Amino acid sequence: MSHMKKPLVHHPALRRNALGLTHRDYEASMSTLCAGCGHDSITAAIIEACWELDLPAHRVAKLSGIGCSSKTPTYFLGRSHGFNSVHGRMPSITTGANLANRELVYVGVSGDGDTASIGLGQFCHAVRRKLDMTYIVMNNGCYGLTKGQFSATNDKASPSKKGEPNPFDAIDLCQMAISLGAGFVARSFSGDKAQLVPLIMAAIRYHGFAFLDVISPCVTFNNHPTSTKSFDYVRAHNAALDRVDFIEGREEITVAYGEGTAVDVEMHDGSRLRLFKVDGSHDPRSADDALATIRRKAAIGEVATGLLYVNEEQQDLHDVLHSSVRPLNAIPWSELCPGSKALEKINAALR
Amino acid sequence: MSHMKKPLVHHPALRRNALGLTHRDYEASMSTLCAGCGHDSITAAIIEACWELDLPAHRVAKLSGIGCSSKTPTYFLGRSHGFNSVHGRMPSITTGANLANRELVYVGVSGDGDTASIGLGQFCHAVRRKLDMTYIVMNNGCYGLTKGQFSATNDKASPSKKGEPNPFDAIDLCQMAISLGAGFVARSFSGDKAQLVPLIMAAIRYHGFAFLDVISPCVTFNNHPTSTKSFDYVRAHNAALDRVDFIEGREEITVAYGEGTAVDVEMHDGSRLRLFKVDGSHDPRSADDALATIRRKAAIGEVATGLLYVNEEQQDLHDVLHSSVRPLNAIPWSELCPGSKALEKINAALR
Amino acid sequence: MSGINDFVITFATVNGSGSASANGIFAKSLFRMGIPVSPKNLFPSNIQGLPTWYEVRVSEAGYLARREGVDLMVAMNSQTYEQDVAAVVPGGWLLYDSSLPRDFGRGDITVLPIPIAAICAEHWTDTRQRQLFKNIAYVGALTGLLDLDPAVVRQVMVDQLKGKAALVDANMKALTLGREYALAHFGCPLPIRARSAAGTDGRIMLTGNDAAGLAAVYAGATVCAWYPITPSTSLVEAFERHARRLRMDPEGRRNYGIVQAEDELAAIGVAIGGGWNGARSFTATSGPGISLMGEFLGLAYYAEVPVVLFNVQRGGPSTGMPTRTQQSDLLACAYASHGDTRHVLLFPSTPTECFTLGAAAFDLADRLQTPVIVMSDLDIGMNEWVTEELTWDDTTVPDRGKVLTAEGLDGFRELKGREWGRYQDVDGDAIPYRTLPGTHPTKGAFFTRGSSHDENARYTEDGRVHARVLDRIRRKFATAATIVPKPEVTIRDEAARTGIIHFGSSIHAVHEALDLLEQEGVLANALRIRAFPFSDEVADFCRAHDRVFVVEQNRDGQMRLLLMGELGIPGAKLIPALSYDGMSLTAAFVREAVLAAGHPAEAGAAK
Amino acid sequence: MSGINDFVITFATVNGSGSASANGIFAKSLFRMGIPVSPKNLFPSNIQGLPTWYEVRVSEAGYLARREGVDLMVAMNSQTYEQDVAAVVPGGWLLYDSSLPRDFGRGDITVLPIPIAAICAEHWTDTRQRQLFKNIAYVGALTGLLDLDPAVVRQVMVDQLKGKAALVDANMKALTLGREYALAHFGCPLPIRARSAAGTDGRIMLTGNDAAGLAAVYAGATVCAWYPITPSTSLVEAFERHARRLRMDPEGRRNYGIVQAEDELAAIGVAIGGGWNGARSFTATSGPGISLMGEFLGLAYYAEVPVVLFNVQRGGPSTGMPTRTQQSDLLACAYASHGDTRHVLLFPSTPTECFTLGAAAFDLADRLQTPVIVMSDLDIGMNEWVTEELTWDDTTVPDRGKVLTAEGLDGFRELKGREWGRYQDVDGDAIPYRTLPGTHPTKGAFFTRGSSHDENARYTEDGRVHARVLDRIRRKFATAATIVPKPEVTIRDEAARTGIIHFGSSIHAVHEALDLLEQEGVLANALRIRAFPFSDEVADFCRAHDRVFVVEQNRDGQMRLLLMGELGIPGAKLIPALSYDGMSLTAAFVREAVLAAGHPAEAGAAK
Ligand SMILES: Cc1ncc(C[n+]2csc(CCOP(=O)(O)OP(=O)(O)O)c2C)c(N)n1
Ligand SMILES: Cc1ncc(C[n+]2csc(CCOP(=O)(O)OP(=O)(O)O)c2C)c(N)n1
Ligand code: SF4
Ligand code: SF4
Ligand SMILES: [Mg+2]
Ligand SMILES: [Mg+2]
Repeated sequence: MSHMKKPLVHHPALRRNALGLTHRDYEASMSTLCAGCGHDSITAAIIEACWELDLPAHRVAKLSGIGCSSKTPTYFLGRSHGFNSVHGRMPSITTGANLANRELVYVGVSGDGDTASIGLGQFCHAVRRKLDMTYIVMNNGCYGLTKGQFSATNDKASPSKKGEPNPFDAIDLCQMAISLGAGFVARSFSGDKAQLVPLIMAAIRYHGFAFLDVISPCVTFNNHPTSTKSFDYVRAHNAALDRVDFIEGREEITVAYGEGTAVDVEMHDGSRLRLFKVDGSHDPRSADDALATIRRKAAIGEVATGLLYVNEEQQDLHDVLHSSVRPLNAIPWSELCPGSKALEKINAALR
Repeated sequence: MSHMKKPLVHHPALRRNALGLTHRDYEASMSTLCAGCGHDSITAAIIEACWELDLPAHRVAKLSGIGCSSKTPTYFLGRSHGFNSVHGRMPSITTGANLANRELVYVGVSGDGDTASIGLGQFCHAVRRKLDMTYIVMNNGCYGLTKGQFSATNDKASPSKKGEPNPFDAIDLCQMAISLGAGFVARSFSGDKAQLVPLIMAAIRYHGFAFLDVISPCVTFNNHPTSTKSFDYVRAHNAALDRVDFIEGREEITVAYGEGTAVDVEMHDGSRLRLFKVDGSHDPRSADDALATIRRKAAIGEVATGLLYVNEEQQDLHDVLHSSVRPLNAIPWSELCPGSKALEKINAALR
Repeated sequence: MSGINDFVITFATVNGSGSASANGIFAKSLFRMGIPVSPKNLFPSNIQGLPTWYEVRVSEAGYLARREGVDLMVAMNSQTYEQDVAAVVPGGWLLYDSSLPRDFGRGDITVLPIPIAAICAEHWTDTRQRQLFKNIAYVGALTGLLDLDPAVVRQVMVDQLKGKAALVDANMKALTLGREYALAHFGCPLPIRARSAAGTDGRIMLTGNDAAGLAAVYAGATVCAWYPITPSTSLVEAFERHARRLRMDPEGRRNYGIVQAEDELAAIGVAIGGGWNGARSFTATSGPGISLMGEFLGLAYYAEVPVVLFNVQRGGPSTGMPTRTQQSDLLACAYASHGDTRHVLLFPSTPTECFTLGAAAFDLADRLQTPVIVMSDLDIGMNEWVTEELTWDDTTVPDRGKVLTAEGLDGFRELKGREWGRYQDVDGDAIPYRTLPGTHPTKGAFFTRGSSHDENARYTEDGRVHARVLDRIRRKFATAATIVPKPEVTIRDEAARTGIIHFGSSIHAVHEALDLLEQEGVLANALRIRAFPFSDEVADFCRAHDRVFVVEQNRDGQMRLLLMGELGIPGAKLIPALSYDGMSLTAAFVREAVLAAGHPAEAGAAK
Repeated sequence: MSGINDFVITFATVNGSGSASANGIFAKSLFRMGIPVSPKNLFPSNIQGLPTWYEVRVSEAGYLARREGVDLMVAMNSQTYEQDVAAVVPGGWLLYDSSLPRDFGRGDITVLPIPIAAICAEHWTDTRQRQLFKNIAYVGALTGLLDLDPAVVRQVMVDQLKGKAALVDANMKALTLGREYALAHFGCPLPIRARSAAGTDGRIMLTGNDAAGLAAVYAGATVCAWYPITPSTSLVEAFERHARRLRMDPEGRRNYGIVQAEDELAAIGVAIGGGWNGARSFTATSGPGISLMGEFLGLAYYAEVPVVLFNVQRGGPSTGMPTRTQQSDLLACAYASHGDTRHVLLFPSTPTECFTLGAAAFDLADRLQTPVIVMSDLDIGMNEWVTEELTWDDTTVPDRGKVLTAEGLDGFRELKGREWGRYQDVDGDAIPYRTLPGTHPTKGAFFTRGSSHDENARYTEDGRVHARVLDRIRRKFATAATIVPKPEVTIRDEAARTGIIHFGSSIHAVHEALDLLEQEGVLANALRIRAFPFSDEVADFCRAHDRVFVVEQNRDGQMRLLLMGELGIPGAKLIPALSYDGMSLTAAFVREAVLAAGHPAEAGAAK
């Protein structure tokens, strides 16, 4: 029974990062998800990524909507404030939180139902606003918590557990995010930690809207081999565009883009995501390329994973709004309240 | 003052169609929109198209959300039932109406605020459901009825009347519709009736979800020359992919696709939309092509108009649901209520 | 109080462990033996691995309300041993899997150790089977301990397994293993035990959601849109399941359409669109879904579009307790949406009434041209109840209300002496005549809108006209009060000065409490509200009694507030009795509330 | 009643024709002459070409309520001649553009024909100018007819045109043309006319939305999200306008963030996210927006997140009358969202109070950790009012309520004798201590959720714990009742048995009505509700009077329902006086209601 298990984090629990913290310090309550749920692996990857990045947990805010996936923030970063909001509305809550304090790291977790159905509008508009956050969708093609109905990301014809084919086209959140101007768009698989962890690290370091669509099989309702969101299917059809490696700091780049098989994508703080091209054709800096690649792979039944698109100099919402470089929740009262003199001027103008 | 004007319908009011009806029979209350509003021209085009198609007005249902654009159903088809619903929710109302009676023609009118902001989720999911309807967005890049705020379709940097540039990327509803699987996607301009009328005719005859994004300048709030939604700008940057011509009936097609500059796209009832290619490169039968063309034009500041994409054999929602070929609102009671015998069986199984 | 055919047994298990079907077999067997049972599922808001309880009250007297105090605890979940042991009444029993023996440290109860895991491990190798048959094994033990009729149990199993012989045999084997062990090791049967009776004649076992889904089929609903949410999901699933069997047309096409919408705003929108276009349409939701439907409910109220909404209430506020029961959406539903709005509410109390009122809702929506909200709850909706069998009068014809056909339109002037207008009060009952799209080539077209309109559905900004239309709609609700189902009044004593007002799933606890109170010499009458707006009988009942307890499963005394606000009844007279911990109501609670009349805590609770 | 400094003048024009600024100049000039005026805009729900009226009541006595019966009609819209002529009281005047002469067929009024179009055509060639100066010309005529001080008018114009000399001259020319014509052709001044007075000392002219936007600036709000909707749009526009001037930091960056959200669900979500993260956050909306915010309001209530919502009420239900006023969202706001929820409401009655209560709302939200809804309306919000000037005490420090700093967390145990827990009632006022993200490396982190939780914000499915938390929140609302703004009581006669309860924009009509009633020998006291939940004074007032009229601008007597439901006051005692045609309330209506006491129609209106 899953309540006996903790999220599987493969590491000697004792290793300490620059803050002297162990993985344990980035964990939280025990998962109450089904044993084997893909979401638990993503939880583990988030923990791993935050530990690797030496993040001070209290400078991270974790937010989610409603669903099995949206429960996971209870399972990671126990020292961070969390907000398990309402179904499909995590983006607006995160927008407000980010406006109030631009200095924290915002990790939003959602599900495919939470994002592609009830939350589709908020998702699209959060992308447009270039909210500085990491938005992770744990994508299992179904509504886990309500017992397995198809979600809008379930592929057409991919059958339910009972064998009924899904009659509707799937919504590809990555294509949507790219055409809406997201700055960082990646797809991964809960079963591919080597790819997932560096992508999460880069997403967190990215300044702007970073979107991660992580296919995460629902072992209870949507993991039958005929389902295109099952472990078996995804393993068999996973087309990784590149091997990825996250590099902290600014040390010399050996291989430059074009020269060979490696691409370095630079984050705003100088850290880099190094891509060892598997499929040489695809340039993640071009939205047109990204869309074409995704559609080409999809057409032959493959799932393109890896860093699909990145815009290396995106502005975030605060840049756009010209808001103070200080957190808005910490501006001194003297700068907030104009006082009676200003009011007297206003009165005068209204006489 | 606009209340003195009727929607401009250029025609000898006396001409009669196959039903013996004149254009007047397809008109309705006088417009209360601003004099010169693009929406009034689209109203006129809808009237023209319905007259040309010899539609029995009472077999058409017109639906809308809220906005200046959504008011227009009051100005056309006075003999049709209309439903001016709530802001952004026309798609769900139309879905229910269509489920109840598949035999009527459904014309939905919306605005860019109504569809791309509050209604974005419902729009996307109506597309996915392949609702058999004609969905027209009167796109002026602003919220007319609330006095001109930017909408989500206003192009980035395109300034407000006061000269403030729009800081956010625009949502391209056509790209969205195509990638979500819409069957018929076209873009046009309220100022180009020659292109607009045949497109509306084809959209109405199309079986499945037909989407029309019609740029329709707001003369009061978003028609300054610097606005990319102004008459001047659109006229100057309108890249029509083809001249279009709607052909009723089944008479011999002279020019076939490939052979030359004309493409015939067949509607389910055998009528055709004939495209005289201006930009030869673009095949409206390919979604990839359509997306590429739209983005290529946009990249050079042009607006691709015409029939962007068509899927000649799309199923509609009723096909997908295997619902009765008869209107569900007209199934005889005897077929709806299983009666006491069936109930006795059910009781028995519950003892 | 406990004894033969009168006891409470609770199964403490883990969800996803397959105990549900075994527990169901147990309850069904008692039912088949003619003994009224009321099983309740206490499940967590997750899918697998958390504690779950299955509480069964057995009562030959037919008391179906929950009763506290467990006589026999089947403790199959080591996580919850502590609280489970504590729940057993002194003198009670605790059955547990002694494969891992343990001392529960309670001298006042009898522990019944059975090495269930060991036994199953012995007979099965496959781990899943071992797990599943453990559940059957403890049911087997219970057949011995409680003297259940093995033949009946076998038949229940056969029915459940649709007769698959191999499976039946395997299950019987597990059952027998448990039974034999019990017979061999314990003094069977226990003083609390089952004895065949005649308490379930004319009854069936059914959930309220199943009944409500069936009601929609029988009422002729053809358009359904929904968005999954506990505890209403199974209502729509039931509609679909029944419709698939009962609603196929000759060509194998479906005489209904169901859309899983993208959210609740869309779900109610689809239902309203269908109602507007002449199909009987409905949606079902719970908790948050109700809040999201507010804007559209206001539109349907004001544009006068019929639609049915099933609200299977759960524990609020916000996400609250999705797997617990409450009656806390009364205000949210009665006054849903901004502006002057009010809605017709129906309050079923049993699955059978979910069927009758569920069907009635469609007639009322059509007749009144307004949303009708059926206020069920998780307790009624998701638990299996022993309830009267369902009946249907084949002469029933649906009352679609005032819908004009083409002929009706042509003859209207003739018949009514004036031109038709969508929102005209022609008959003096404040209910106008509607038309459907596509009916008539030249007559009856009108424009439906949520903005202010006159009696002919034309847009107006003349406030007096707007007020006139609103006044008619207000009068329509006076009409509604006269045609909604009347309350059910129980008079124990014409002279009694104490009354109890209740509704919905509180029925069982209240009626049992009336008996308990009578034993204490307190004679009270009761009135069960079945609809809002209130019919006159409700005010009469309040007038006829000096103090009226209002029993509700919410914190704020929402029904009491409606009684005061709508009928002007002084607060002093209405004593709140409020239970809102998410557990279904007990007779003991009602009894105490009445005996402790006016207890400040409770009075406070209504503030 | 009409005469010097006491009359009603109405301008009938067409929207989009530029008459608004001319009308504004007229009203402002009277104000500057020291005469209280109350101008009201009656505008259509479209952008251009439909009839618009600008109604100005002039009252040296300082009566600001609307008064029916037009003394002088400036009829500039041929579309509406008929109704405009009809609106003039016998003995009144009608000024019209006689370029197209016409006979209005009323012998009992004086027609003042001025060939305005002709005059302007003569002096200007540009059509737009011709149109605009027509408006100034009729204002010019009025300066003659009503004896307005030309110097004052000129100064108002100069201020409005920010001194642009050329423009001023052109306008003065038009003004003079109109004035000369009037002086030359009519017996000026008319018996109804203006005379300099001292009735506006210490007053300003301001709209409620402007004041409320300013309140948000002064209260230190830094996060604002909204979605455009009439009549609340101008509130957020005012916030932005003022913040741009008053909230720039040294580097020219903004000490605030405003997001135009994609809809109201997002707007309130952003505001709640900001409040959760320690910024003072708000949103503003009207009508449909309120319905859409229900789910989120329930979350903020239950998760105890401070947020301020300005509801500028308009005519409901549904889309209703977007450009008319009502007070019909009381129930929708007091009980917004499913489950047991209730919300703190504030009821400003003037722009000045929009400023004071608007600012107070942020303190209350922080102190109570819950949504606070400021219930303004279109009449207060969008019309320009003569109102007390705004004052601010520079010693004011915001009360952010119980927010723990890092030091506060470290010292908590020491100070309070127990560990901190997010939802613990440490001080007995049922208000817990909150922490903000990023405050402390190891202490104070917690998980905010709308699902059931214990006193330490841990998820629980234990219904008793859930009920315990709900009880504390209920107690928190008892605390709220003691700290919200108290009602304003007006005692005309200690012995009076008649009371009038009112709120919001009804203040002017009610206070004028008290005078009218006094003239009839009816002495009544009044209580103006300023907040919900009700402080004790409200119940006391009801107790102290035999019959209490509840004056409301809605159909269903929503405040009366709250008084009955929340305070248990018998309906018989509360007499509804309901006006809901979207026009702001008149003293005559209140007077009649009281004199016709208990008139069934009105009593019925509350049913
Ligand atoms: C407004 C609202 N509607 C419906 C629900 C019920 N509900 C809870 S989770 C969920 C879907 C979750 O699906 P997804 O986001 O894919 O998460 P998963 O469980 O699959 O990880 C739904 C519909 C809800 N909580 N709130
Ligand atoms: C729920 C809700 N929010 C806001 C409004 C106010 N409103 C009316 S129309 C409109 C925007 C209309 O913009 P668009 O759809 O582009 O139509 P347009 O007027 O530009 O043609 C808004 C926000 C409303 N009526 N309902
Ligand atoms: S139901 Fe599916 S998604 Fe939910 S926890 Fe179980 S496996 Fe994971
Ligand atoms: S405001 Fe703009 S969109 Fe609205 S009617 Fe006028 S021109 Fe048309
Ligand atoms: Mg999912
Ligand atoms: Mg628009």
